Parts: sequence; structure tokens; C-alpha cells
Amino acid sequence: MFITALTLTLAASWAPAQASNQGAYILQVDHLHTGNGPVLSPGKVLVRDGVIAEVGDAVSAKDVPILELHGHLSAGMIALGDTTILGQEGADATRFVLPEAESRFGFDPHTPALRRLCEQGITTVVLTPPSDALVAGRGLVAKTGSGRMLAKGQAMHVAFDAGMFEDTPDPTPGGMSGGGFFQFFGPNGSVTPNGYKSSYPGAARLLEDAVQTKGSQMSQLVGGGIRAWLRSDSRAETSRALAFAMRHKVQGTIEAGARVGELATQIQASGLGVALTVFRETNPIHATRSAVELAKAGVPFGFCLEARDRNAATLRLSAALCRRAGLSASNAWKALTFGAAQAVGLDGEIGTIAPGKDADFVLWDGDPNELTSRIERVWVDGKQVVQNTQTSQGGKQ
Amino acid sequence: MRFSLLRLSVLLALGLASPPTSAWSQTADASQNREALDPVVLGSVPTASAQEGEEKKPDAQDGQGEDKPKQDAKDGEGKDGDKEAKDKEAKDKDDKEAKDKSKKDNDKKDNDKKDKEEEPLEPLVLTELPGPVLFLKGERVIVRPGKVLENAQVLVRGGRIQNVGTDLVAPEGARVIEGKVICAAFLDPWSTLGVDVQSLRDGSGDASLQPMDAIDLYEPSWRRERALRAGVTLVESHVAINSGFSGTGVMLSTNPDLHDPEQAVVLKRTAMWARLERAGDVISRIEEVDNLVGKLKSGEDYLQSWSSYETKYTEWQKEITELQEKLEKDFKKAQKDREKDKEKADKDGKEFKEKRYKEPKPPRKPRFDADKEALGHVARGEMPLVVMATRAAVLRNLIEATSDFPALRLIIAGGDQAMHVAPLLVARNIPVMVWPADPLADGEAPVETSGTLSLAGDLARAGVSVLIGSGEGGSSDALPLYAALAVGYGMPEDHALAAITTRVAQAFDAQSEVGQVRRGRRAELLVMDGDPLSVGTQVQFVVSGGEVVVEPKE
Amino acid sequence: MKLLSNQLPLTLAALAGSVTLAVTFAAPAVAQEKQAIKAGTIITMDGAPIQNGVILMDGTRVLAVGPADQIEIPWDAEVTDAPDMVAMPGFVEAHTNSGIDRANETLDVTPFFDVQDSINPVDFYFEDCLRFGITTINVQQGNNTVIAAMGAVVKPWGMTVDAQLVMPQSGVKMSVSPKAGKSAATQAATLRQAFADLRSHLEQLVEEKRQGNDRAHREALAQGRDYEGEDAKGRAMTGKGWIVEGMELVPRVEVDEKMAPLLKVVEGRLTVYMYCGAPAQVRTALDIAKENGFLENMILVLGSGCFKAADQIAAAKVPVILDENLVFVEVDPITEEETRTFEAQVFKDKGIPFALTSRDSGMESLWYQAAMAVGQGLSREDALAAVTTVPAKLMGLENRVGVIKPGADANIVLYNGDPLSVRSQVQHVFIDGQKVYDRSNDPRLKHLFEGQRPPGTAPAQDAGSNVESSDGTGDKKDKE
Amino acid sequence: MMRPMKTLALAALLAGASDRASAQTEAKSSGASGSVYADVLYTSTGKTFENVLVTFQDGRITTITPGAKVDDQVPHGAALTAGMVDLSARVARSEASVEQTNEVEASLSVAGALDLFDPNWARLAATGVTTVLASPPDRNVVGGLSAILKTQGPTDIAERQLTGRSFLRGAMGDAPSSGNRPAWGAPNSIYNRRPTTRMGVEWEWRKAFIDAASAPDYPELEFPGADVFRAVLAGNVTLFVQAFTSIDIRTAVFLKEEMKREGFGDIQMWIDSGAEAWKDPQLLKRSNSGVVLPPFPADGYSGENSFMAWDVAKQMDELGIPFTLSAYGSFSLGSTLGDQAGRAMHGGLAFDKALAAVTLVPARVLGLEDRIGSVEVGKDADLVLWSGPPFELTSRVLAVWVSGTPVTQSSSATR
Repeated sequence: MFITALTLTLAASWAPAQASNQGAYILQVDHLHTGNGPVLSPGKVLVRDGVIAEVGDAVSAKDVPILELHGHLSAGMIALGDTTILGQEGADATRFVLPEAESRFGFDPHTPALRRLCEQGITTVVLTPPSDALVAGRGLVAKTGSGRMLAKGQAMHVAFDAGMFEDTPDPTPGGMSGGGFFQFFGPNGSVTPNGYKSSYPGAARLLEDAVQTKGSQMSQLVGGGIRAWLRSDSRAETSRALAFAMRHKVQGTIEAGARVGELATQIQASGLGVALTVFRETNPIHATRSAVELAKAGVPFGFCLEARDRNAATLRLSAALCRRAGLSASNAWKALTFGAAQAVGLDGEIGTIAPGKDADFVLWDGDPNELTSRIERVWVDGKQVVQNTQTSQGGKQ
Repeated sequence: MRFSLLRLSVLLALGLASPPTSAWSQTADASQNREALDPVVLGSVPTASAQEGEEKKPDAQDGQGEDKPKQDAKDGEGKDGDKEAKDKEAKDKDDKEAKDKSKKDNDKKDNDKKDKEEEPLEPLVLTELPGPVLFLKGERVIVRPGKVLENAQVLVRGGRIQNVGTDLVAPEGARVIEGKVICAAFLDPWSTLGVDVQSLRDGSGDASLQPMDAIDLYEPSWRRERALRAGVTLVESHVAINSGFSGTGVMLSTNPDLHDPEQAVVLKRTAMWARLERAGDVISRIEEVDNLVGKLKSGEDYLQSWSSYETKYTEWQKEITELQEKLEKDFKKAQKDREKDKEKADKDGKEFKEKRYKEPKPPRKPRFDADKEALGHVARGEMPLVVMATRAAVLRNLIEATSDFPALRLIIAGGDQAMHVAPLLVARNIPVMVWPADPLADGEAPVETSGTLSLAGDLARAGVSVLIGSGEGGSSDALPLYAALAVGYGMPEDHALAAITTRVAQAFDAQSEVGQVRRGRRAELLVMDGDPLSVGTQVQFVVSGGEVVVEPKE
Repeated sequence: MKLLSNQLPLTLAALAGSVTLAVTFAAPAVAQEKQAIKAGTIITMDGAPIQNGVILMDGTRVLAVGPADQIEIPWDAEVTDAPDMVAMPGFVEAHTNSGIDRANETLDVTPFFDVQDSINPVDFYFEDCLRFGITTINVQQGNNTVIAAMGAVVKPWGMTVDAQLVMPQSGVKMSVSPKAGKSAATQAATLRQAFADLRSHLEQLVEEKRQGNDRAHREALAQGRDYEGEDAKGRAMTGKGWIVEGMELVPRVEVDEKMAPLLKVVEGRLTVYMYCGAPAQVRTALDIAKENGFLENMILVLGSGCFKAADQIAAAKVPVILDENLVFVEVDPITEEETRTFEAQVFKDKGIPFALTSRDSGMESLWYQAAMAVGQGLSREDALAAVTTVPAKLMGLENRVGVIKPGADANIVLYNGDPLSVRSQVQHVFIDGQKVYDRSNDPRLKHLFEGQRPPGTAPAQDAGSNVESSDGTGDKKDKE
Repeated sequence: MMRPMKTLALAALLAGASDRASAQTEAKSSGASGSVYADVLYTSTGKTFENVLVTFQDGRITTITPGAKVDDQVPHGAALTAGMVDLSARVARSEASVEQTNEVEASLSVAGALDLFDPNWARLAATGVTTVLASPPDRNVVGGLSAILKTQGPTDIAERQLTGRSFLRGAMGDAPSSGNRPAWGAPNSIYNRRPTTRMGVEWEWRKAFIDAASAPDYPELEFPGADVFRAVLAGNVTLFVQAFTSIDIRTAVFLKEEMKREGFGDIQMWIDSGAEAWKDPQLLKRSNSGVVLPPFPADGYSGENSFMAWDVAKQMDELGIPFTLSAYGSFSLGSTLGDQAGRAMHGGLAFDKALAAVTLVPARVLGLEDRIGSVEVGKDADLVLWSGPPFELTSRVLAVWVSGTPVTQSSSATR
């Protein structure tokens, strides 16, 4: 892009510590979309130390500066299941089961990918390791504006999809010439490590053993000791993941393919949240239907986003497509904010504008639900990190 | 005459056209006059006559002056006198638009000028064509971006819009459809729908290629159906997108029930498509531009050489006929001379030799070359040239290199770095077709292009005319969403809507046929329950080719 | 059928007929002998089946066919008595690439080639044909082409191509479907170009001839001698799509021989077998045919799925040859719902003449396809016609093959039951009145069918006993 | 009977089911109710009835009334047979259905890898196949336990599976060794493994059996899945071995006989895809093992370049060797299980024998003859309605019921 419409006004340091050193201030806007609550017009929100202290139409506090703004203020949006930001650093291909791995050690808080998300009003992104392992370790949740990582929500990443077998191809009989031979070097230079399994049943047994080993990391999945991120794609895989979750009373999120909607009721029963797969040109019909089904069944869900490969606007576009398929405006918005937060068990911290939650805001020049609305400012943890120079507030009275 | 017959025949055999409505021969006959082309290319002769009346105007009326090709100078005037229009305009602006003045600037000017021109709208006399009679009533009828009629009606008969007004009554037996908002159906200026994939990816195409033989309307039709339901009734498609020249494109209907290209294709020639940046390194990229320009030149020369041959040939014939007359006249004498010579020869005992005979040779006929022919007409501006390019350097190079073709009508497709050359684009009235690095496209879209909808906003504010297409990775059914997103990036709302309606029509010389809710136009209409670019809006009815092709789903 | 109304195929057929005659007379004296077949049932494909009837034939042709009591068998006729068997005309393969060494030529436009130069008379394929009751085969070049060789109709019997030949140059093969390395767009362009070239070539010829004559005339004037203008050696052009005026000035011999077959095509004097792999290409095929005036002498060789364009085909009144996949299976990418369409039925309903073709040379050849078609709901009559009389008519050989009637080639197949039942097998095959196949003495069949036991694995007499039992069981089945 | 139950429980567990597996199966057979009328009913038990009305409730056949009146309300066809059973249905399509990282993987069940959402199940059912034995693909020597299931029913594997005999699946010949290669340097691909020859394959088999048999005395020989091998030796689990060529069949039979000779146990064995069974029938006969015949190839050549005589079914029948037919679960026109029966008849097999070979015989092999395989009161309502004489090419399947539920898959929607 040549003249980017957005300029970032960033504090000198991104260090997480900075977030808490914010002074207090009050934002006053024409319309304040609290999220699952009412729309206050006008509305005020008191921010203290990067956290929302008070919300209402008559909020006031002593010697606290009031910033009057025009437009619509909403909570920041949440992107789920991004595997691209961590990159190879997040993927350890040497073990098939590696619960000890922690993505945060491979995470670069300064990556420009975060900035692009931030410009699009996405203030929180859930990162999952791009690994083909059965158990790839703990993912992480990061704030796009600051790179701050949320202590909660480092889910254990367990695979149920065929992705984990990609290094064990079908050796067309006489396989030397067949796929098998090329896999000798692996699909992308990778090398098939020992300990890998090549089949669903094989992987399933390995998982069972791991979970049943007393005192192991994995055993904490049972009964929701630690949250799980269950990666699946086809309906069969999703239902296997569900069976696993039910069997061991696992808490967490299930990443599922476009047709997950057909399993909505079972998922509702399992108490898991859903991360809906990235929308592709070929699957919106199923994906959007699924969104409607999940909403109907009352399953919290959000959208996945591959930030490096896809325009961050995908997130809003996905929601828009769901609207077309009949998803209500409120449910569509929910999927972008606190629905997604619930899906990853962070509904206490983010997703709405309510006291006690992180001060992640987006200021729009119109209804946040409309693609035609422009993002003017973005705050993360109470700090304004984006200001759109194109429409300076001065212009509007 | 024989030679032209040959020429035509070859054209015909090349599939460029069929004799009666041979595309090129048309252009030849109706030299320079492009309007005259539309009726022919678009079929439906009856309406042609009806349009003559207003045909002169549309360029001038259909707003967005700055993006007109140079030919239509009219625009320039008229504009200045429109200042006072602003305040009057302000009144009938609804609150939504009020939100942002800057968004309206472009189109305001033309609007009331049109108001004058369009009143009164006496019904268009149409010879009855097949197709139902529809009477659409809308709270708001968006005649064209920026021009709205409150509580207006649209009368559709025989596949065409017969009349638009605020006081029309439904004729006997007309089907009456009521809705909140009525507007022209969306046009995707750059899609891949409806052509067979292999031909689409073909890298061996050239200027003479025509997609008619590659249109495949039997393939699973769900993509077209989705586009139609989203209100995109017509899309521009062409083949051989990986070739230097892809040949001309067509505009075809997304109605999945149509399987015969003859029915589905409403515009047989939209534009010539070319692609740059196929090469990896800078040098060969410069070479590519040179080639493109060189080919245009040779096309021009080619047409020249034909016309000069024609003249030479007629001259030669004249000469020969005279010669022949003379010879016939002198035949008696010649006979005598011959007798004499014979006798003389006998006497001298020499054997008799005939006189040597010489005559002027006929001029050499140029070798027929369909590609050059096609490019010649492009160079003459009889059809726009859409060039797919993204790099700033390439764009600048291209724009400068093509400056010695005054008639050439250039359109940039892609243009990721077009902001670098924005002033040039404005100066030369070169529109840019922007496509989203499609968020829904399979596979990875390079990150640099992932902002191209903000590019739409930037270009628009810089005064460049922007078209929005689904492009090579996008999906037509998301077209209105792309436009909406572009607004979110600061593109004036009317401009965004125009980018998928009127401006598309203009770019492909179809402004007299599609893109607006105006009498005489093809009936490509949408009835919806809200603002065209609003996410919550559901398209209730889609009228295409004068028929209701989408009904509200229960 | 409108398409074949032009008499050319007939004339050609006649011509070919004489060829065959010549051949068969040259063949062993046996050919002269009268032969009679007494069969339990005779399916003549020319009226209702005849119960225990008689077929009387000489060396080459059927002399008479009818109920036993109406036909008197000459004392000197050799009689084949098959009271338990069903007699049928041999099946007719409407279009195949089998029997030739390589099916495709890499050059784009080669109408001047001829498959006769490629047919291999000792190819196992022809042996299989006999084994499964196919007695007439239209051998055409493969589909991976633009304009291919001229094909030939042969019978699966004879040690040389001449001996096999039923009808030379039975048509020229073309394709609107992209050959390797082309796309639909470029393929069509090449095809159109070929006819454009033909046309400009002819026009060039005429133009030169004209100018030549004029110049000669003027020279004579100048020299003062009388000019005796050459009288037309050629023949006016009779194209239906376009004609080149003045062709009569050009002796046909002067037409480039590479172009000559295409000239025949545009003049409606040579059948075109146009391969059309996908419904979208049907229109292109019909357009090119219309523009160049060979719509009436074109047969569409369809790939599966083309039934979708049946309406266009019906409107153009073009007959079709269906590919071996009788049922078109389509899975909706969104709903995953599967739609199965029995294509032959569609063409039947639209009144388009269609022929079926073999899936492979052996087990799954025409009998199998016909049976399948019945299974899918086609009437028995239509199914049988699609592998006998219809293809025969497409080739313009309706009076010679695919039927048992006086004057027709004596190509008779005897089955030990209903020809379309899995319980029946071909027992005897007569071609041109000679018994050329007898199942009880088919060495390779033992290998294929009963399976030869490797020595030492089982008592030798088993093999023998097996043969009998298999025939035996076959007969028993009939009686049940 | 203890050990097999244990393995089954294990199998069920791996299938993502809990102990409810077997219980579920019984409860789950409650399908729809209805009735069907046919001109002829071929029961598979040798009996045939004419103009018969068959009614069923909760997935079980309740009445069979010959000489009944035609009723327009009831679906009507020319012939009615029991639902067909394919013992080699190859429905585990995913490459990830067999654990290739281990040569001998007896303890895993393929059940955990089946995709019951796959629309192909309905397509298969529509051809008249109502029950299949699903086995792991032969990518290693011993692939694991097979699973029995109806082609239609609940999408939860635990509920779908039937409890009959259990089968240990493995292969002789090319399949297990194809694609394998010696390691260059450190092993770094799962294909760097033995065996790469028939001999190697045979050796893996024998080693597994001997180790399993001796483990009780020599614990160090114990290996995962050894109990399954012991169950096989005890005759409680059937050994299901793929062997196309006569040499592979021989190897299998010799292995079985060796185990008996050594006193390890008497193995119940079925040969899968015994294309060349006709070459050396005496072997099969004396080892009294049965054979599943692969789909009839058009040109006579079947898998691993084995030659399949067209009358092999007839020969098996004449020699009194138990056999069934298989279509490898194909649902494409002309190669369905019904068509295979037709081809067997083309090879001279009598109709009733052909019918048995795709219904009752395989039902017995699965140990489910009391539930499926024939049309009798009290049995599952797995029914196939034909437009004409079954197995003739000129007939087609009109309708199919699986456990009383009609299969909804447009078999031939002629436009």
C-alpha cells in the first residue's frame, strides 16, 4: 500500500508492563456499543490502568480528563486460530507428542502481522502452533496493539485432523516412484521423525495413553484442568474430537471445518466453544450455514483467520457472509467479539465494554456491523494505538 | 467484391464473428461511431432506433466526468455551472449520506443537470418483445449512484426498461413487485465465471482469441447462482489470462438456467485484455511493455496497409480495364502486324516468334493476420485495452509508452502500486480495476496486495476512476461486500456503487444498455430491503433480461 | 435420418461392396457353398423374431430368412442345426480406436491420413470381437486430435486389411475437445482455421486461374492471335455453408491433396465423426459444422455428460455415438448429492438417433452395454437397435450389416440363449456366410475362461471336462 | 471366549466408544417399519415364494405372505432378495486408516478410522449391499482388527458397529512390502522398514504368531496385540488374509498348518481376494479355509498380476470350497456386488449359488446368520427389490432397506 490510510501512534516500548501504567480518562462518544448489553447514545466509559472501570451515560470522576469523540465505540474484535503469525518457530516437527512446548517462546510481539490486525480493529488474536504433531503444546492469546500475552487461555493443542499424517503418504504400490519416495524428504523438506503415527486409530491410542498417564501434563486435560484446543476438519474428525472431549470432560475450543453446524447439538452438550475454519471460496455456503446452526444451538463461536495469508478484513467479511445466510446482526457481532471470547474462555477479560474488562476499543464512523463503516481509532489496554488521519475528528461537529 | 469476401470469410472462419453481424466489419462500416455498435453487439434491434434520440447524450449525462475517455469532451463544460446545485442537493440527502460530506463530492455536480435532462420521461415506444410485463414500485429508486427518485416506479416490458417515473400506473396484467430499494443490478468487470478452466489458464492466447468457444455454462452452476442471488447479474469474463494478450472478453449473464452462450452473452466484445509482469526480472518487464506497444503499432500499420492495398488494387484494375479496352480496339491492327511478321519470317526462313507482352502486375495483397487486425482496432480506440499490472515502475512505463496512441483507451487492472502514478492516471483519464486480494480465495494471496480495497479508497480520493471486480481469485457473489469494504476504506459511497454499476458499463461501452435504471436499458434490476451496500440488506427480487430470476426465499 | 439423406455413403457403400465381393470371391472355394442355419429363435432386427426359423445364405449374402416351414433348404446346402440357439445379426461397433497400433497423431490437421495404414489384422482385438459377437467395426482415429485421419469400416476376419475392408474412408475424425496442450478456445480456433485455410486456398486457386486466363486473353489480344479460352475442367462447388464461386474453373486435381478431404466434407460428400467431450463444446461443434455446411454429414461422438446439450443436438438433427459410460454421475460440490443420469434415455426421449459403444474389447463389449442399457430402463428393441441397425445406418450400411434380411451380408451370431443374459455365450459366428468362430474350439478362450491349469496342479482331463460342462450348463439354463 | 471379548472392548474403546458398544448395537437395530411386494422372493435359504408380501417392524421382518394381493401403496418389484454382504468392501478409504509405523499392528481396530459421514455409504447401500466387513488397507503385514457394520444407520461408530465374529486382517504378497525400502543412513521415513519381499512378509507373520504363542512362557516376547494373535490361535478370532496369487495362498495355508503342527493352535482362516484360488484348490480344501473372490476383471487379470479365471466361482462351488463374492465396495454401474454375482453366473455358476455367495454365506462367516443374510421372519429387514431377475445386467435395483429404513440415494434419476 502506498499512502496507508492509517498511521500508528505507538508508545516507545511494547513491553507488557506499559499497559498498566496508563493514567485514567473518560471516553465520551455519540454511540457506545457495550456488546451483549444496550447501545448507549451518548455513552461514557471510564478507563483506569488500561481496564474499564465504569460504563454508562453519566460517568464522571474527579480530575480525570474527558475525551469527547464522535462516532460509534465498540469493543475490539477477536480473531481465532491463527497459525501463520507464529510461523515455523511455533512448530516443532521433531516430536509427535510434545505437551511441554509453549508457543510464547516462539512468539515475536513486534511482528508486523499484529499491526495489520490492529489496523482492522482486531485487538486480540488467538495463536495456535502450526504444527503437524498430535500434541503440539500450548498456544497463546496476544493483544495486537501491544503484543501483550494473556496469562489465561494458553490452550493445549491436540490434533484430530489428517494434517498430522501428512508425512505418511500413500505409497502407491511400487512406492519408490510413488508419493512415498518424495515423502522420504518430507513435503517441505521436513523429515518424518520417530514416534509419529500414520493412522487415526494409532494416534487415538497414543492420545489415550498420554491422557491416562498419571501426573502428566496431558492428564490435566481431564476434567478441564487446562483448556484444550482440539483441531479437526471433517465431520468424522470433529465427532471423534467430541467423543474424546466427552469421555474425559475436556474444557476448551474445538477448531472445526465448514460443516461443523451439523454437529451443533452434540457440541452444545459437550460445552466446548467452536473456532470456525477460515472461509474459502468453496465453503462459505457450508460455513455460513454452520454459523447459523451454532448460533441456534447456543454454541459460542468465532472465526479463524490466517493473518499472513489473508486480509484481516476477512473476519468482518466472514461475518457479513453469515448475515446473508440469515445470522442475526447481534449474533454476527457476537462471533466477532465476546462469542469468540467465550469460545476460548476469556469472556471475563475481553469481548465487551463492561467494567473490569480490558479497555480494548474501536471507534467507527458508523454502525460497527456495516462494512461501509470506517475505523477511526483503536485502543488496546486503554492505550490508543491507531488513529485514522483521513477523518480527523475536528472535521465533524 | 472478391477480396473483401475472402477477408470476411477468413474472419468468419476464425470465429471472430458471423457474416451478417461481423464484429470487425461492423466497426469498419460504422467507422469511429461507437454508439452505433451497441445495438448490433447487444442484439435487440428494435430498441436501437428508440435509443438514437438520447444516444448522443449518455456520455455527458452519466456523470463521473473525469473518468470518461477523452473523446467525450462535452463533460468538461456544464460542470462549472453546477456549483449552486450543492445546497439544493443537500436537502434531499438522507441522514445516512449526511454522515460524510466528502463521500458525495464526485457525483453531486452531474445530478441536477440530469434532473433537467430527464424530465419529462414520455414512455418509450417499443415493438413488443417476448418477456413478461413487470411493474416495480420502490420507496427509493436509485436511477444511478447519486440520483435517487423517492416513491418511484419502473415499468419493464419485453426485456427492457420501458419507463421510469414517480407517477406511473401499472398496465393491465403487469406483475407488480413492491420493495424498499430498487437499483440497477451489479456488474462484475473482472471475473472468471462461465469460462472453462483450461481455456481460462491458457498461456498461449493472442489478440484474436474470442471466448465464445470457451464459455462453459454446463459446469456446476452454483458459483453463478450465488452471484445472481447476490445481485450480480452480469460478469465480464475472458480466457487465456496467462497470455500476453488474452483476446477480447465477453459480458455474460449469471443466470444458471442459461446454457447456450448465445443467450447468456449480452455483450460479445467488452475489451481487449493484456497482461504484464509475467516475467521475473526488471529488464524483461520493460521488454514486455515494449512488446505490447510494438504490437499496437503494428496493428495500426496493418489496418493502414489493407486500406492502401484496396486503393492500389482498384487503381490497378482501372489501369488493366483501360489497357484491355485499348488492346481490343487495336486488335485488328495487331492481327495485321502479326500476319506481316509471319510472312516476313517465312521469307527470311526464320521461325516466327510472338511479340513479347508486358502488363503491370497486380499489387501484392497483405497477408491476413487476425491478431494485428484486432489490435489495430484497439489502437484506434474502438475498444478499450485492459492491462493487468501491479508494479509502479511497470505502470509508469506503460502509461508513458502508450502516450502516442491518442485514441487508445487504457484501463489498468490490479494496480496494487497505482498510487505512485495517480497523477498520471488522472491526467490520462485511465480507470483502475481494483480487486481484493480475495479474502475468500483459496491458497495464499501475497501480503502486499492484501490492502487493495484500501487502494480503492486511496485512488478514489486521489481522483482516479475506480472499478471493483472480483478479479482472478475473488468470488463475484461478494462483489457488493467488496464495494462496501472499499467505502470503509474511505471511498465515496456513490463512487463505490458506481464502481460496480455505471462505471463498469461505461468502461465497456455498454452505458446505453446496462448500469442504470433508465428507459431503454436492459432490464437488469434489483429489488432489496435496504441500502445496496449495507451488510444486512437482502436482495429480494432479481430481474435479469426482463425476467424475474430470483424470488425472495421463504 | 436427415443427415444421411445425401446419397454419398450409399454410393461409397456400393463401391466398397464391390471391393468386398472381389475379396470374398478370391477367398477359399467354401465361399461359393450355400449355407443354412436352423435356429430356435432368429432375431432379425427387421421385424419380429422368428421362432425356429431358417437362414439361407450363399458365400457372402443372406438369400432368405423365415420360418422353417416356409423356406426350403437346397439339397446342396451345408446345414447348421441349432434348435436351442438364438441367431442374431452380428453387432456393429459404431466407433472405436481399437485394432490400430497407436490411436493418435501429434500433428493437428491430418485429414489426408488413413487408418487403413494403421490397422493390424492380427490384433487380439479382432479375435475378441468374434468371441463377443461383433462383426462390423468402424475404426476411427483417437479423440486426442483436431482433424485426424479418415477411418474405415472393417470386419474382424481376414488376414489383410483389404480382406477385412467393408467400407474404406468411412469418414474423417475431428475433435472440438482440446487435444493435449490445447484448451477449448485454442482447439476451436485451430479447427476453424483449418476450414478458413481451405477456403482461402480455394479462393486463391480461383483468383489465380481467373487472373491467369485474363492475362492470357490480353496477351493474345496484344499479339493479335485468337484466344481460345480454356473450357472449365472442374466442377462447381456444392458447399452448404459457403461456396467459392468459379470453382468450376479449377480442375479438382489442382486442389491441394492435403485439403481435398476437407473439400469433400464441406461439400457434404464425406461423413465427419466429431468428438465432443463436454456439453459446452457441443455448440462449438454445431457452429463450425453449420458455418462450413457439414451439419448434415456430421455424427457427434460424445463424451459423458453431453446429454446436457441434448436440446441443441436435437434441434440440429445430428445423430450421436455415446461413450462407454452409460450413466453420468454428478456430485453436487455443495450438497454432495449424487445425480445419476442414464444418458441414452435422454437422447431417446429427444428423438435423437444414438449408438452405443463398447467399454472394452472383451467381457464389457456391445452385448454388455446393450444389456446394461435395458437394465437402466431402455426398451429391449431400442437397446439392440443401438448396437446393430442404428450404427449400421450411421455408416450408410443399413442394408448390409446389423440386420438379417435377403441381400444383407451374411454376418450371423448364434447364442446358447438370450443374447443379453449373463447366462448366454456366443457359440458360433458366421461372416460373409462362412463359419469363422466356434466356441467349442477356441483355444484362447480356455485360457481366458476356464483358466488353464498349470501342469501338475490338477488332473489333465479336468480342463476337457470343464469345457463340456460349461457348454452343458449353458444349454441346461436355456431349458429351465 | 474371554480373549476375543477383551480385544473387542479394546477395539471399541479405540473406536471412540465406551463399554456401551455392544449394548448400543442391540438397542440400535430399531429402524423404521413398512412392507414390500414382489413377484418372486428368493429367501437365500433355498426357498422361493411367489407374489409375496413382506412386512417389517422396528427393523425386523415380521411377516412373509406368499400369494398376497398387489397393493398400490406398497413398493412393488419383480424380485426380492436379502441385503447383500461384502466381506472385502474397502470402505476405509482414508490413507490414515492403518498404522503403518508398525509392521504387525494387531491391537488396533479400523473402526476408529471410518468416516461414517462419507456420502459413499449411501451410494454403496443403494447397490443392495447392506452389511460390510471393513478392514484396514493392506499397507503393512498385519493391519489390525476389522469391523462389521451396516451400510446405513447412526453416524456414531459405537452405535453403528455390529458384534459378530472378530477378524484379524493382514496380507501376504506385494501389498505389505510395496513402497518399503532400506534406510540410507538413519531411518527417517516410515518406509525404511522390512519387509521388502514376500519372504519378509511371511517371516513377519510367523514371528508374530510364534512370539505370541511363546510369550506366556517367555514374557520378553510379549508385544502389543499378542493377545489378539493368541485369540486367533485359539480359533476365537478369524484370520482374514489377503492373498491374490496361488503362491501367496499357499504361504497362508502353510502358515496355518505349521501353527497346527507346532501345537500352537488351529487357526480359522479366510483368504481375501483369492483370485488364483482355482489354481491349487486342493490346498484350500484340505485346510478347510474359505475364499473371498475379488471383483471379476474384464481381461482376466486381477490384483498383484494374478490371473482370475472367469469360472473360478463355479470351480470353487464344484470343489465344495466355501466362497463369497466381493465388489470391493464399488457402487459404479456394472461393477457392483450384484454385477459380480452376474459375472459368476456368466462363468457358469447357478443362480442360487450366486445368491448365497453374496448373502447367506458371508453372513455365516461373520457369525451373524441369525440376524442377516436371508429373508426370514425375525431377521433384520435388509432387503433389495429388483426390477427383474437379480444379477442379470438387464435388471436393476429398485429399492433397498437397511434395518427397515429405506435408502435415500437417487440410484438412477433419468432426466
